[in-house]
Amino acid sequence: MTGNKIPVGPFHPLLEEAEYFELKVDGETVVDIDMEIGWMHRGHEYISEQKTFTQSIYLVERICGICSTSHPLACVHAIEDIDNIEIPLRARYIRTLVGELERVHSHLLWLGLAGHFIGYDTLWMWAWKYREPTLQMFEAISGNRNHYGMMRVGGVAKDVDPAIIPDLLKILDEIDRKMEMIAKAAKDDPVLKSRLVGVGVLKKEDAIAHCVVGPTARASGVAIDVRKDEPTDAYDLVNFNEIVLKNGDVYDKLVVRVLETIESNKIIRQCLEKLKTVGGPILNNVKEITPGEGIGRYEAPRGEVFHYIRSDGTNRPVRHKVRAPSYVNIPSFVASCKGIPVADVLITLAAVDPCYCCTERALRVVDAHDRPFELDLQRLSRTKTEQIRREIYGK
Amino acid sequence: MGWYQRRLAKSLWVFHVSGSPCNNCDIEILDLLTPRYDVERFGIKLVGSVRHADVLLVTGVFNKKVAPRIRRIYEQAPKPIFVVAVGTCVSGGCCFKESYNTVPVREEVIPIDMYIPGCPPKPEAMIEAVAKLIGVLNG
Amino acid sequence: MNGWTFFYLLVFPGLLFTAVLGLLVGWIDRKVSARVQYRVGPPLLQNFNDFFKLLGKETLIVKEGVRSMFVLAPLVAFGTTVLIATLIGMPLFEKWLSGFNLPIASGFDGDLIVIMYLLMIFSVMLILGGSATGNVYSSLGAGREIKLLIADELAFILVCLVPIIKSGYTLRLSAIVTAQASAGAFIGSVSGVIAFIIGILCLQAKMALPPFHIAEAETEIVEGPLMEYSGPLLGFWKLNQLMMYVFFPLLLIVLFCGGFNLQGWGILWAVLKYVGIVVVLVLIKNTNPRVRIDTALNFFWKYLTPLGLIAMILAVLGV
Amino acid sequence: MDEFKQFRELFGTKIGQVIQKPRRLFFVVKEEHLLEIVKYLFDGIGCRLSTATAQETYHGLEILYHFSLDKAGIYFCPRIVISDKQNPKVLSITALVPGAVWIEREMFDLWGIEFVGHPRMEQLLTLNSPENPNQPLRFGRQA
Repeated sequence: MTGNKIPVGPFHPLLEEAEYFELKVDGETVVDIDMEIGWMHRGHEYISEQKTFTQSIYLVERICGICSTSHPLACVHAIEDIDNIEIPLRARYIRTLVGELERVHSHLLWLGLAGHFIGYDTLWMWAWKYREPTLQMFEAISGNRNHYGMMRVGGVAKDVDPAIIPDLLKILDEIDRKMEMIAKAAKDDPVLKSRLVGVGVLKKEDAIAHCVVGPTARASGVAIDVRKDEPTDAYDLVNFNEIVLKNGDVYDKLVVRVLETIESNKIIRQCLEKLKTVGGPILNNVKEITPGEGIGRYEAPRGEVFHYIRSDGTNRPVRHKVRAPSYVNIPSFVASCKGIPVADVLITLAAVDPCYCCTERALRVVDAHDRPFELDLQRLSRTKTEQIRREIYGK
Repeated sequence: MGWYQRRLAKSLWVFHVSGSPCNNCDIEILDLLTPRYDVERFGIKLVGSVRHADVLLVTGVFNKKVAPRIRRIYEQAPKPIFVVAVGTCVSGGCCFKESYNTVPVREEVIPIDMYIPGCPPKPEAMIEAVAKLIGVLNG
Repeated sequence: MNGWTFFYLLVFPGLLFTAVLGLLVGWIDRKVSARVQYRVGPPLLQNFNDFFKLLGKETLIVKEGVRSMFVLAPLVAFGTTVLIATLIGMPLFEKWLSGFNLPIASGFDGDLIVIMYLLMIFSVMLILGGSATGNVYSSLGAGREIKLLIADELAFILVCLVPIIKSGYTLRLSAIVTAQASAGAFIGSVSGVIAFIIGILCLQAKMALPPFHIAEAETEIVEGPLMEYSGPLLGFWKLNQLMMYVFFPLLLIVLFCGGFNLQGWGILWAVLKYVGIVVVLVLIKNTNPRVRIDTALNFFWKYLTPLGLIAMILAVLGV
Repeated sequence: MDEFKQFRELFGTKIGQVIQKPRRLFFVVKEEHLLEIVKYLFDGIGCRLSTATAQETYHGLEILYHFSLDKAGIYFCPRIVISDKQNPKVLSITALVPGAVWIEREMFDLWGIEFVGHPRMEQLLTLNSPENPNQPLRFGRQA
């Protein structure tokens, strides 16, 4: 089916972000993929150089809405790395608590959207319905649903009031129960399994070549996790296991995220228990930062967030480099999207859970002899699910 | 207050325009559709095409690449149309004012009728804004 | 054409009655779907508000589109909908109206065939409206609408043939109703039940309800043919779709369930029949996701049409 | 930190000024040794290129590559100083590290550093944006 040239603008009704993909298609399989980004570019590094260290922590929080405590954590680690600043024990637990809670709410958000793309709106409604208690916990701890403003150089800004810990634990039990149900629904559903197994495989060598991070890498067998490799905050004081699977298809990426959410719940429980007993200050205020360079890393829900800060003794960073995990995960589409049917492209793009949600639903597809035609990924993706359901249930 | 305004107030069809946001306000807008804050009670529906829209929910501080397209989206919408700015980014430029790549004044790109400050504005705040919009319509 | 025909056309079984009932029944559909997703769902008069709001909006007509067809399509479709509603409504409410000794225009020979053609015209108008805008998404949606039309038209004709055969080869709706009054509702017989089930699925496709709402898939190709419509024209399209909620179940009732006898308990039985069919449609709507166009095509041709033929043969044998 | 010691014995002569911290190693590299060191880091001990930072200092444009050895949780950071500020040119490492395509394109976009041998040398973030802010992060930038 070839159509005339279609100005597929980056705006699509249900799309959160503006993204623009271009696939070269030969019949049904994808031959080449090209991406044009830049709709989101707000020039963080430029602004950050005009702000003081504390101000740039607030700025850095607004890079990505759904992993909004990963960037401040990495930024604070970078500043502390310049002078090897130590932070009090209670602050370490609070930092880990907020970081893991955000991993739960980010993974549930992704699970809902993944269900939405392959035509399972009930999974979307469920996942987002059971994500609300997590946001309730955030409001109890930091007063805001997403941008928490918890991090400071040398500690944490707000303390977790021990009085509210019992009902935080109650909410956590409720989330655990629901998480088991969602995990069962997502993992053992035959249609979902046959729909996602073997789709958009990212082989281990490709993952290493493209320097991919986070669940995308762990699903392909590359065992990198900043929480285990360079345990800062309280990650060396809590015990949890790192989930690494082998065959790197979309199904494994889903299972990695679901198991990680369960692990995160365990970490949160341990942190809350410790916060009942561990007392002490939550911030040893740092007077001034000596000239030097610092690298800060944190395991965001999508992968390793990297911050590099260079200071020259004043209270403003001279250079502040930020690298979000999706920056390296997205180019890996070239490897994982080649040779797969067009219907699977959308779920493969979404499986990386791109941080600025570039889950483009319509895109310009160019067929073998370069005639562009309009193709809607979402419809294809849903109908393929439908086709598989028909085979399985024989309806 | 005309009889027609009351009808318009009770059935606002919403179209979501994202101008380089940090996608937090977009997630909060989608939160409004999920079971906990269901806005269909007020007859608000997320529609797929600009032609059907009554309210344009604009998020994000516009960067230079996105601004002309948002202008075009506004021109395509049938009048009367309301533009509701969700989040501090659109209302006041938030922390991205000094950047080289963002449009300094957003009102030049698209005339904004209502601002919902907050980063991100709580779903309750958005519902309250909708109630005010209905109030404004009801006169 | 005495004054009463206009009354029948514009007020009772025609425009006013169908529109109001359609808007009410549309609310049931939205409310049940919302409840399935744990949501609260819209208030009762929501569809009325939507329709009147759309009437007040500005109509934007695409410059390079075919301007006249763009405007004409919804109006002609609206006209056909009103005509269909009257043609179906008359045989149903004939006895009730004769109670008030009003002159009855009770249809004519072959009005079932006219209804089938009018339904075809409705789909054609949707196709023309969609492709008149020159917008790629709309022409894509119009293309799908054609495929869908081909898919369910054949099955629908077979469904209508069964009651014709069973009521002694008459093509008159009121004759079918009277035949059923004597020989018991056609749904009782085996062929009647099969035809009724195929009829329900054809309705699902004709009314573009999920799982066959491929043409106006909201999250995919942006409302399909209706993408470029705004204001009153869009209002008429939405009203047409909601009026279908009224006259399609009524058509099935006339063909298979022996029409209404509105005396005493008859009224309750009539309402029950109507609401039953609507609930079945809504349940099918909520339980399955969207189907791809070629899956829909071979579903209709590979399964439903042979089944319709079997039902027809059984009807001929008199089962 | 035996990896650091081992690395410094191997490349002691080829690297200039070194700053060693508990888990970080910053060292200056001349351009001709860059590919050799990147090959050792990426293929040899299996580091992952996290990103590269460009910085304008008074004695020239500076590029700092960040290689992360995940097993040990440490970072190797080779640093190249390009003295010619008018049209800075550097060898591209995309041949060795496919993941560096976007990283180098961004530096070309925001800093104007030309990477010789890059498969697709064009802007990344400000591609066909209405008014081109060309190299906004350089000193002579007009805000």
